[in-house]
Amino acid sequence: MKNECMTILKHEKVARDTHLLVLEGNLVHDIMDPGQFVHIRIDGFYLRRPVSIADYDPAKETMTLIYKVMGDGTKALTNRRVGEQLDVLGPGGQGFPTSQIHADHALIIGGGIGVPPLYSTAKKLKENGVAVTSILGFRSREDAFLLDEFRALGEVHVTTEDGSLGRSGRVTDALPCVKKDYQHYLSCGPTVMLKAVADHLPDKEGYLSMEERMGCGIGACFACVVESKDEKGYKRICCDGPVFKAEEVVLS
Amino acid sequence: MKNECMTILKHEKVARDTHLLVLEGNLVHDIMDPGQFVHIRIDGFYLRRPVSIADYDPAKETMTLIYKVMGDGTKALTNRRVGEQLDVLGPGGQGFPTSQIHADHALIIGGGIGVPPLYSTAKKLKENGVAVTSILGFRSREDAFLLDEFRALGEVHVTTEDGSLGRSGRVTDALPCVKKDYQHYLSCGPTVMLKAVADHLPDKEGYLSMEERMGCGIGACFACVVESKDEKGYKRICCDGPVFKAEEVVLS
Amino acid sequence: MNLSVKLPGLNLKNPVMPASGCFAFGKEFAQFYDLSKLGAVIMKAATKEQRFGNGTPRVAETASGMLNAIGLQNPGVESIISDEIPFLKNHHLPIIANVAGSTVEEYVEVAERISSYVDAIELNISCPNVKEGGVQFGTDPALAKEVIRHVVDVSVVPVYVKLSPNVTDIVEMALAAEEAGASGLSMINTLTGMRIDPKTRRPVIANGTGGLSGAAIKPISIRMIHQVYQAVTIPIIGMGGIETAEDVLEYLLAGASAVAIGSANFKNPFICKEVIEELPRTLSRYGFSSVEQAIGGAHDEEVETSLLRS
Amino acid sequence: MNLSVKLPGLNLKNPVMPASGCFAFGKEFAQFYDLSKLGAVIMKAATKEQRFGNGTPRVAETASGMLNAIGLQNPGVESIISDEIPFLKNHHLPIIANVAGSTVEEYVEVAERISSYVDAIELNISCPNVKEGGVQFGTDPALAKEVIRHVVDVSVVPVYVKLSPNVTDIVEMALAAEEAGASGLSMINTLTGMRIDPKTRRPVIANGTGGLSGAAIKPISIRMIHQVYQAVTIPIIGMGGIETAEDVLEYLLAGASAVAIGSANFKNPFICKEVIEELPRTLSRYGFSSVEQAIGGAHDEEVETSLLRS
Ligand SMILES: Cc1cc2nc3c(=O)[nH]c(=O)nc-3n(C[C@H](O)[C@H](O)[C@H](O)COP(=O)(O)OP(=O)(O)OC[C@H]3O[C@@H](n4cnc5c(N)ncnc54)[C@H](O)[C@@H]3O)c2cc1C
Ligand SMILES: Cc1cc2nc3c(=O)[nH]c(=O)nc-3n(C[C@H](O)[C@H](O)[C@H](O)COP(=O)(O)OP(=O)(O)OC[C@H]3O[C@@H](n4cnc5c(N)ncnc54)[C@H](O)[C@@H]3O)c2cc1C
Ligand SMILES: Cc1cc2nc3c(=O)[nH]c(=O)nc-3n(C[C@H](O)[C@H](O)[C@H](O)COP(=O)(O)O)c2cc1C
Ligand SMILES: Cc1cc2nc3c(=O)[nH]c(=O)nc-3n(C[C@H](O)[C@H](O)[C@H](O)COP(=O)(O)O)c2cc1C
Ligand code: FES
Ligand code: FES
Repeated sequence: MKNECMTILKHEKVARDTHLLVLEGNLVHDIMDPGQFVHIRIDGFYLRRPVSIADYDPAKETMTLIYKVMGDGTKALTNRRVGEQLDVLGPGGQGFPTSQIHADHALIIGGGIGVPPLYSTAKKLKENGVAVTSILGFRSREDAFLLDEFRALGEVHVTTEDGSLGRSGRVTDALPCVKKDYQHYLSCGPTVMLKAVADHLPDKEGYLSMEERMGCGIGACFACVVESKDEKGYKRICCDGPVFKAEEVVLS
Repeated sequence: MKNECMTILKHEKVARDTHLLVLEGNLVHDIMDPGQFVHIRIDGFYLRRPVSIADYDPAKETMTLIYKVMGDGTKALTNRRVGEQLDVLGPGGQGFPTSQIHADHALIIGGGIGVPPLYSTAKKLKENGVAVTSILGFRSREDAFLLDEFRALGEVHVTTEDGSLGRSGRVTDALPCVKKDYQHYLSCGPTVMLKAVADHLPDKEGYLSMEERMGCGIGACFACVVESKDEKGYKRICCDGPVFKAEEVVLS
Repeated sequence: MNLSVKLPGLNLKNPVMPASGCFAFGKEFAQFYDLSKLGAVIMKAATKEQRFGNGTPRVAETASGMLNAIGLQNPGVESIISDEIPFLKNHHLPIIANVAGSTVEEYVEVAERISSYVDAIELNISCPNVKEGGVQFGTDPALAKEVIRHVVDVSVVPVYVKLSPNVTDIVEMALAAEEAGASGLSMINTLTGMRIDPKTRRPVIANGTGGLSGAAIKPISIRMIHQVYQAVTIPIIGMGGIETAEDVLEYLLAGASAVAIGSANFKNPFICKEVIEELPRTLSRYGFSSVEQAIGGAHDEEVETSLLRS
Repeated sequence: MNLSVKLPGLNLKNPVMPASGCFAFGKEFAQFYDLSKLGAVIMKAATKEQRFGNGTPRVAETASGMLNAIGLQNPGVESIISDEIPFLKNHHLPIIANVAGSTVEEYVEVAERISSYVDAIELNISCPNVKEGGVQFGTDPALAKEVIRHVVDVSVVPVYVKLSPNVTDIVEMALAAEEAGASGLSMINTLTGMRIDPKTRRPVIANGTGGLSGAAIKPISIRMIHQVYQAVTIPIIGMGGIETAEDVLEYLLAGASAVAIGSANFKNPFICKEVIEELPRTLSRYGFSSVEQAIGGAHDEEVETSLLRS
């Protein structure tokens, strides 16, 4: 893990309140798996903000983040301009173990701002010869992003809560539409969604990327724990996760 | 008094740790006298910073400030760029009553960062037909500024503590050099200097511009008081001052 | 949107007022906006005689806050009655007198003198910046009760007791105030703090210690109000670090019925007016249709919120 | 520049160490820099058995600070001795064990078990985030004395008592600790605070309240250390909001003999190392030629400073 001032190469709006940020720096070489995250320092805010790595290119030393304005910190982040430096700590945690997924087909299930880390995940899977089908859920049409990018990788089912795009409903409502035979699913989104997904797919091998409020982001403060089913009894999302096997953690 | 976001037209270094800032805005029309000040908000700092108005031009709606980097707030201010906006409250307080000084000659005595407000003061006096002689004291040659500007207005005696420019010593050491007959002096600088000046010139009519840590800067918090010799017993520097008649206040 | 709140002695058209000591007697702020926009005004502390306060410097900056040790400088109760209150009366808004003293007798005399000119008294038993009186009344429940009882006896208007946060058990102090007859509480005064200047190797503030205010202390005030709301039945005027309408809502939810804005007036002289104007939008954004509805909201058993993240 | 400080049980090559709970047992930070640069290390709290701590969220952001309610999650004293201390021992730096418990017995058992593996004990009678034990020992001088006496009796290394700032009279607590046999004090733990989320209308932190740390609390800590330094003869390890070498100097001047850096490690994982590297320059800029020389400097009668403004 590194702490680096990375250069902003691109910063643009891609959906309602949703911004894409391309950063350049050495830290990109340390990325092991899609689904890892970076911890961003924003001037005037005491704690760093965790944001998943949506895509990365070690050759160009760039990585892409997609974030949604949720509060004052992400709002302040939107004011940072191309050419400026951003204080980034990372890459953190364990991502989706794409190289260990040996299968014909895998299902991607992303909800809202949980979609970004699944993009590089889907790309890696496809590179490794695993076909991907994706279910992407958003609140509304204006919140949707990365659709074309996912479509370029395989079949995509979109759901929106208000029905303004794709199927009306939640990601789990689209599960019956997936006719492909898949043994693995990889999911990221709000905890309620992850729980619904895991409950719907008890027989599949699932990987879930979780969220929790963080202090350190490196495993030292025990802010980000989730109950686990192993002897230890807990996992730290920032370093043991954010990606866990579905059966490892207790979702509540 | 106004609270206005003024535009930075110019921002440059004029001496060691000393920066000149030209701001544009409506607030300039409210300036009554040289020696008034503005209260500047700097992002990330809880209290505003008081800075004297060094020069102003209502026709162009501009004013000039000259400030020295003393701590974190003024240091952060140096990062603000031309074209950006600055949150300014002012003009505050009572300046030098130049229009009430009816004399042939007046003496200006400025120490360090106390020099700036005396510049527009000297200009006004000259405009009103009062000749000015100035004593300007600095720590060292590298700290000196506005010398040519003052020389354009009249005789100038420079002192430096280390003797690297002008006479070695303090402003009071240069008093014997002033051969002109003056009845008024106008002074700004650290309180110890103001006291020394007032003690040296008991028979002259003096105006002193004082400094104190401020809360509100508008007269409401009583942070900036100085003992006074009137019945009330105190003056608020931010609104009753910063300029006082030498005999009004108790310097300690 | 109904912003009004009815408290003992105070019919507030909105719940926002400037905090004592941060607004003097209103004149300086009247040049920025019409004071009648305010829910009420709390005046600078009044003592029996004129006080000159502490030496300077009296303020220091801290991270997201400030220290002050003004030392209750004020022109004395008679001068406040004759020279300051008439100006405020012109603005037709409830006036709260902040009453301070060094002895029980002084508190009583000031309260007795001023109470008929104002709508409520804020009894300041919590000023950390004076040598005598002030904070010892605010940290000892027995002493607090004594002074409150006497002041309540002589006052013709309701008495709000301003609590000090510099205590182990804020609930104990609140209960003491309630038992002694307070009509309401005002929470919180400043926390005692200090900054040392490495250049001079001395405290920045001439008095040594000063009172910490500003955004830095908001979590402490919210915690104390949340605790006290559960223990007392009298209303609370909340304060400490309020800078936005969201902050006001946080105070209402914690259990405050109205709020006061202090140090933030120094950052932005329009702050009270701006927060009042913004408040209706903020309340409705979070699903409230009046101020009353939000008061104590964090204590309700059932909460319906449809605000899910996706 | 001589940065070394000698304290009971602790020969510090410099006065800077990470604070308990903000550095776990060092492993995570060892990837960023060589831990042997540190003056010492204070480990996360140890209890008798493993503890899982509070529900999540456990942290919340505040103005210039944060709240936490981890709830003393730790693997238990035996696991700390076998799995964590050996790693730290490799770095040849003084190790301080933070000892917590719910009862006097638990404190005593943990201290007895761990004391022979470490250089000093930091007795945590001030954790505001656990239901039992913790802070009531830190707010009642009689209870504090009892637990301290017992722990001092069983410990083979000096005991530093970590004081809670959530008290009316910090000097009284410090004197109680000194009388009970403490070799030093550690000041301060967090201030109890709360944030309420207007979306959920509930406290942000699952536990309700949390401990406030960070730059926001520095003025309170400086004030308390300044007071306590005048009252006790045992040394003080100061903490609360330290982010720069100037902050360290402010603590030394107030009366701390060494300092700990907590939450700032989360902002900047290199903070301890950077502050240590910067410290000599800062000390000499303000006219000091060693750390020892600065300790308590704000209390010296005569100060010579040639730093005048011009
Ligand atoms: C591992 C991980 C990966 C994430 N990846 C992304 C991503 O790719 N894109 C994206 O838009 N968001 C992502 N998030 C969520 C993102 O961190 C929060 O939306 C963001 O921190 C909110 O900050 P704020 O200042 O706008 O909100 P505020 O509410 O003002 O933040 C206050 C505090 O709460 C924390 N916080 C608030 N919401 C969350 C949350 N959902 N999860 C964790 N901490 C939170 C903030 O970090 C901050 O400390 C991720 C979270 C985690 C834990
Ligand atoms: C009426 C008036 C006019 C002034 N005019 C000028 C000017 O024209 N040019 C100039 O360079 N300086 C001027 N000063 C001084 C200037 O305000 C301080 O140097 C500045 O506030 C220091 O801020 P800082 O953040 O760099 O220092 P810090 O020490 O970090 O400031 C901490 C706090 O102390 C206050 N403070 C520190 N020093 C002073 C001081 N000498 N006077 C008042 N408050 C202080 C700051 O405002 C702030 O609140 C003036 C001061 C006053 C009162
Ligand atoms: C400069 C200043 C002066 C104050 N004077 C008084 C006072 O006279 N009486 C009083 O009860 N509180 C006084 N206070 C405390 C405030 O009324 C308020 O309780 C405290 O500042 C917390 O609110 P804030 O964080 O919004 O400033 C003063 C505060 C400041 C900053
Ligand atoms: C996440 C977190 C966990 C903490 N855990 C402990 C602990 O286990 N034991 C303890 O004595 N103090 C604990 N503290 C308090 C710190 O050691 C320190 O006293 C306090 O945070 C003030 O310092 P700071 O402002 O530098 O963080 C913890 C603080 C934080 C922020
Ligand atoms: S955020 Fe500190 S352990 Fe995960
Ligand atoms: S700074 Fe508030 S009265 Fe002068």
